[in-house]
Amino acid sequence: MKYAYIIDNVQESENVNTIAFSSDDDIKPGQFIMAWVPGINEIPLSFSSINKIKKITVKIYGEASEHVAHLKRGDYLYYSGPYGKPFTIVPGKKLLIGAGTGIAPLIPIIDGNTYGIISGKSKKDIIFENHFKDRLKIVTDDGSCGMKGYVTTALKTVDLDKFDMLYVCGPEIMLKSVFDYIKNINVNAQFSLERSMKCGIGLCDSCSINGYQVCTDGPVFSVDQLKNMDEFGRTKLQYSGKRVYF
Amino acid sequence: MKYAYIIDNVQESENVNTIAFSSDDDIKPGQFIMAWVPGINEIPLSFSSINKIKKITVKIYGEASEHVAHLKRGDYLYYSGPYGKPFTIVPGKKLLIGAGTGIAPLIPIIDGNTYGIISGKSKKDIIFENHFKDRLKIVTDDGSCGMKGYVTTALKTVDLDKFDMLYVCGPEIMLKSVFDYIKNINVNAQFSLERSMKCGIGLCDSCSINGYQVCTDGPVFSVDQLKNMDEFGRTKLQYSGKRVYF
Amino acid sequence: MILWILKINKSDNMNINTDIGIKLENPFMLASGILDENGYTMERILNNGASSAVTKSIGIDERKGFDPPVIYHDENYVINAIGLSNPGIGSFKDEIEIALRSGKPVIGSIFGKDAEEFSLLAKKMESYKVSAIELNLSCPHVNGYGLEVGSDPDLVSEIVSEVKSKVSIPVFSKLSPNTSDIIEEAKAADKSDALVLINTVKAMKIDIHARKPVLSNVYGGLSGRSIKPVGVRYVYEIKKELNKKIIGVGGIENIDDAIEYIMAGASAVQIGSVIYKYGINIFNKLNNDLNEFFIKNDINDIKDIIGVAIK
Amino acid sequence: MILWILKINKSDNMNINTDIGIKLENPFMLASGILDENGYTMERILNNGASSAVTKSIGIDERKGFDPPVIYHDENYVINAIGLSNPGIGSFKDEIEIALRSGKPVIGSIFGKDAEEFSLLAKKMESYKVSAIELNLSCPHVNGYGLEVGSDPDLVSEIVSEVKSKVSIPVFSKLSPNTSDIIEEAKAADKSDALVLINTVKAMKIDIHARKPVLSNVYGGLSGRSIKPVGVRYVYEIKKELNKKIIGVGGIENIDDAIEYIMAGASAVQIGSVIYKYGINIFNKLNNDLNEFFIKNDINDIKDIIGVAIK
Ligand SMILES: Cc1cc2nc3c(=O)[nH]c(=O)nc-3n(C[C@H](O)[C@H](O)[C@H](O)COP(=O)(O)OP(=O)(O)OC[C@H]3O[C@@H](n4cnc5c(N)ncnc54)[C@H](O)[C@@H]3O)c2cc1C
Ligand SMILES: Cc1cc2nc3c(=O)[nH]c(=O)nc-3n(C[C@H](O)[C@H](O)[C@H](O)COP(=O)(O)OP(=O)(O)OC[C@H]3O[C@@H](n4cnc5c(N)ncnc54)[C@H](O)[C@@H]3O)c2cc1C
Ligand SMILES: Cc1cc2nc3c(=O)[nH]c(=O)nc-3n(C[C@H](O)[C@H](O)[C@H](O)COP(=O)(O)O)c2cc1C
Ligand SMILES: Cc1cc2nc3c(=O)[nH]c(=O)nc-3n(C[C@H](O)[C@H](O)[C@H](O)COP(=O)(O)O)c2cc1C
Ligand code: FES
Ligand code: FES
Repeated sequence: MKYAYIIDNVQESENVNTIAFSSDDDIKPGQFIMAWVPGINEIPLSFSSINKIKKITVKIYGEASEHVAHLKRGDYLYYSGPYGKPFTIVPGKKLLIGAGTGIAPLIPIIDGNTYGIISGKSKKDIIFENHFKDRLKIVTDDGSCGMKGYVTTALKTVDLDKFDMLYVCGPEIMLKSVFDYIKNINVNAQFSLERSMKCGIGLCDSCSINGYQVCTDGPVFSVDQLKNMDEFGRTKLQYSGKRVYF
Repeated sequence: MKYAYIIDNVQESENVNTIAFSSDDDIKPGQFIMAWVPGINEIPLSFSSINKIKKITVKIYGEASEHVAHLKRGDYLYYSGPYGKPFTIVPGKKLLIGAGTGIAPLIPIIDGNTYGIISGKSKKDIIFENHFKDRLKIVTDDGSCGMKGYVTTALKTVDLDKFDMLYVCGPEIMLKSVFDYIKNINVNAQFSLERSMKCGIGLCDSCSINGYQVCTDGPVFSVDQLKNMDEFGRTKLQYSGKRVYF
Repeated sequence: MILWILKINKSDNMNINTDIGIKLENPFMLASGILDENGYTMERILNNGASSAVTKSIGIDERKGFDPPVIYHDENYVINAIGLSNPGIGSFKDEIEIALRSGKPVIGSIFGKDAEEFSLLAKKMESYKVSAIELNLSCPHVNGYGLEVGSDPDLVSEIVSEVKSKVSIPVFSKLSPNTSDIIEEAKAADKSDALVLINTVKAMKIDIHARKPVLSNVYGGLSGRSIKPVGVRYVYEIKKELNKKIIGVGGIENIDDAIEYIMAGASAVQIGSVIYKYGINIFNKLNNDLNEFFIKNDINDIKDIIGVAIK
Repeated sequence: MILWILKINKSDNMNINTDIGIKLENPFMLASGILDENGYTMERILNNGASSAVTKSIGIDERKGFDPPVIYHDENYVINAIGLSNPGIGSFKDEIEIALRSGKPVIGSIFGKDAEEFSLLAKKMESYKVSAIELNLSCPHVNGYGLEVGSDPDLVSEIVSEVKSKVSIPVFSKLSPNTSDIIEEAKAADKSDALVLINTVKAMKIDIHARKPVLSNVYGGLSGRSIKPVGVRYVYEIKKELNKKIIGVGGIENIDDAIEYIMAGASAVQIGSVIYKYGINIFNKLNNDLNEFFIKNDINDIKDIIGVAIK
């Protein structure tokens, strides 16, 4: 188990914090760690910054994420990893599409030629909008920020032909809607999937989708890979291993 | 366990053979292997040649050495190692002093500036004399070859001052006689010791002398090291670990 | 040139099929509990070199298992305490159906607290069309503190007899090394068609910076490279003493490890933890390396080396 | 600058002494059977950082032990089947005398077939001035096929009682992990002043090219890095259940391993196999690294971390 000394904690929104620590791990965008909260749980988390100073942006869902989100300067983060196959970074024009905190792991991809779409339920879910200057569209369910509508509402306003690669991250339902929107368009895209994970090293079968392990074969998959996965956007696994439908 | 394909076997004398095999092991003069004879025993053996083609010269004492001495082309030698601290090779004038097969592990030291003394009970114990051209003295107990007498008889005829290093190998009694002869002379020497060995890796305590393990701290010791070892030439250990006197 | 043709022919005549009560096209099976809770995953592994898959151990009811961390690993070993998580026998039919699309045999691993539960599970598995049953006897013993079902010879023998009488497919017993007398345990399981050796060794990991056990369950089972010498020993000893059919498992990382188990007496081997190092591609690699080993060492038939080291 | 002075002072006040019934100046002891059959070797190791040495297990009579190979090793483990070779209690007085010149405690390890033999050996050892007795309960059980003395709780309790009644120095019981119920074994040894956990795990190595077991005895005991998770588990479990004084042993290679054992409940640790990797210098290194660990982690006294991971 590795451990890192927390040097900073910034609140991004009501229930989202970014913790910072320094580590020599070589992280590529899209990779993740298994963060261990002793006595509570162990959860997968990806990086919103991958320089010498690493950052993780955490949304509070339950006990473990709450604990990590509240780590303060001087506390330790225990973890193993990094794990998973990273995004393939292409030269050229890139569009980052993130739902809520899903934008966080896409931030390290940003260069001089990146555009963004951030979607969310409402204004309070939108974070990291300042990383994009004016190259950004925001869309919220309730219209409290940016356009009103879903991620596809925003996609319709964009000329996807002009992009060399789309990078998409968010809940599987949102990924699926983007996937369905683009699958018949000639545009390249990579999707980062989220499934429940118990091990992170490809042994426990709890994160599997059509025989692939999201923790080791993913979390990043290409359009072509997803085309062959009929479980994508349709089923997920319980902690028991039982398959249930969305 | 490593294994090597035997490519040659040459009989050196009545009960001494040299087997040859090729291996990528990096061997330094004085190092040894533990040769495993399945079903019989495992014994320490050193190298009479350390090039890409390795050679081991074996004298038959019992079952294991007999088996190794009779390995023929196509057979396999099983072994682990190399083990032990090698001789330190100095530039300058060197004198090799070997008793019987004790000369074998000294052969790899030979360069353009090496002289030799080989001792033995009688003519049939003298091997490798042709490696020294005329820079060699032979001494036998019965005078059947070279001088008549012991190794010290030969030493007396040599001007030891002229040598930068003496390399000595043979039974401990012989080593001790050389050691006693030179300990008050200002001459540098290294001795290769032989003790019963069960492991070769410094765990079993069966090869110990004054707290040092011949297999890992040796087999090569300097005059200064031996000066502090009152067991040298005096005691040895049985396979049970019991200390007995020579 | 002629030599080269001979080699090719030889490779064609080489026999790496093996028989453990069911026929396997190669000796490399997927071990229970590793990537075999999900039909798609099993199907994929069976399509990539494994000759058969043993399912995750399935019980009567759905179980969530322990909270993570359930697995700790370093470069030499894995320690797991999954807590027998499984979807329950009721919903496992679908998974087996998916796995069977590969055309290869699936072996149903089951765990229970008594002979009755084991029998019920075995019958269900048989009805799902598995080729054999593997009894996981390392589950907790209801009456014995900290003990496993497998360390109670009477219970083992009762479970095996019961299950054998209820199903017509072969039954394997998987034994645990956490016992003082594995020979006795093996004898108790004598009615099994084959013995599977070994399950994990009791172990744990403490993180010295957090000053806490890493696994939420504290204790777990050790697998991977570290346990190979223990597994080989049990295979050898039981093959020698009882001459039963044996499936070897524990710490196999490469072809040399597999051959060591086979020479100790295993007719087939199961591959588990090493997948965290090399992914599922390990199965294709083992097949290639086995062929190469046979050619290099002039072996024609795996039967010729099963148990060859026993003296 | 002031900080630096504080650190220095702190290191002076740091307490790495420990108490296992006898006082040790540091927690690092030499384990039985590794470089401790010979007085000179023990003396040298005691002069180089070990706080005490446990002798090779000594029996009534001189024993040659098994023929080599008696030890196999790779980078992760050692397997040994020395065969209880030892010079016999009669000639061991000299060795202990030499070892005691170091001024440090020597602990006499003994093995026998029954309580009578153990008592006789213990009394002799006491007369040789050892500071404590360590009972090696992993020797073969005369009445049980393949079993060890330690797997018979009645015999263990008889041996411990007898020995305790015959000597006035502390008595340690060294337990074997090759048992189904180590708690029961530990309870049987309850009269001991401390428990030593663990001895080696049954294992073997086959050479696939020679197609033969490597050790002349076929079976041996596994030690080194591979068994650490097993040892830690036993220390933790027994400390938690019985709260006895424990000496941890098994696979300790560096300070993190030693701390893991201590946090699991060990008051001292023994170092064995790792010597094949780092030589006897490992003891000085462990002492330095322990000091460094204490400073870095703000620990003043080893007592503060013994068993701290137990929950
Ligand atoms: C590869 C990967 C990378 C991830 N990276 C990040 C990251 O960078 N930042 C981050 O905040 N999260 C990330 N997640 C999600 C994160 O792991 C979960 O939010 C976390 O496991 C929740 O754990 P918990 O114990 O706090 O909540 P739990 O106790 O597990 O859950 C509490 C409740 O929230 C629900 N819930 C939990 N997680 C989610 C979720 N992700 N979406 C919707 N509902 C949920 C549960 O169903 C439950 O009802 C990632 C997940 C994966 C697989
Ligand atoms: C570091 C080291 C390097 C060695 N290198 C070589 C080498 O290159 N070539 C070589 O021939 N030998 C070498 N030896 C000696 C060799 O290991 C022994 O000869 C061998 O162990 C004998 O084994 P065996 O089973 O054949 O005989 P055993 O059955 O052990 O012995 C048979 C009889 O011979 C006696 N005996 C055994 N060995 C010796 C000996 N060395 N001197 C005198 N009497 C002995 C025994 O006491 C016994 O009476 C070396 C020894 C050491 C420690
Ligand atoms: C994560 C994990 C889960 C396991 N689950 C089971 C199980 O459900 N049933 C079972 O019989 N064995 C289970 N095992 C044990 C393995 O099948 C195998 O016996 C053991 O891991 C040794 O083999 P290996 O070293 O190749 O992994 C599990 C092992 C691991 C690592
Ligand atoms: C070569 C060797 C010989 C051993 N001999 C004994 C012995 O005589 N008595 C004993 O109690 N333990 C003996 N042991 C076991 C060790 O004392 C120790 O319990 C075990 O090796 C685990 O520790 P380690 O991993 O640090 O070596 C021996 C171990 C080895 C490797
Ligand atoms: S999280 Fe265990 S296989 Fe992916
Ligand atoms: S041969 Fe075992 S310590 Fe030297």
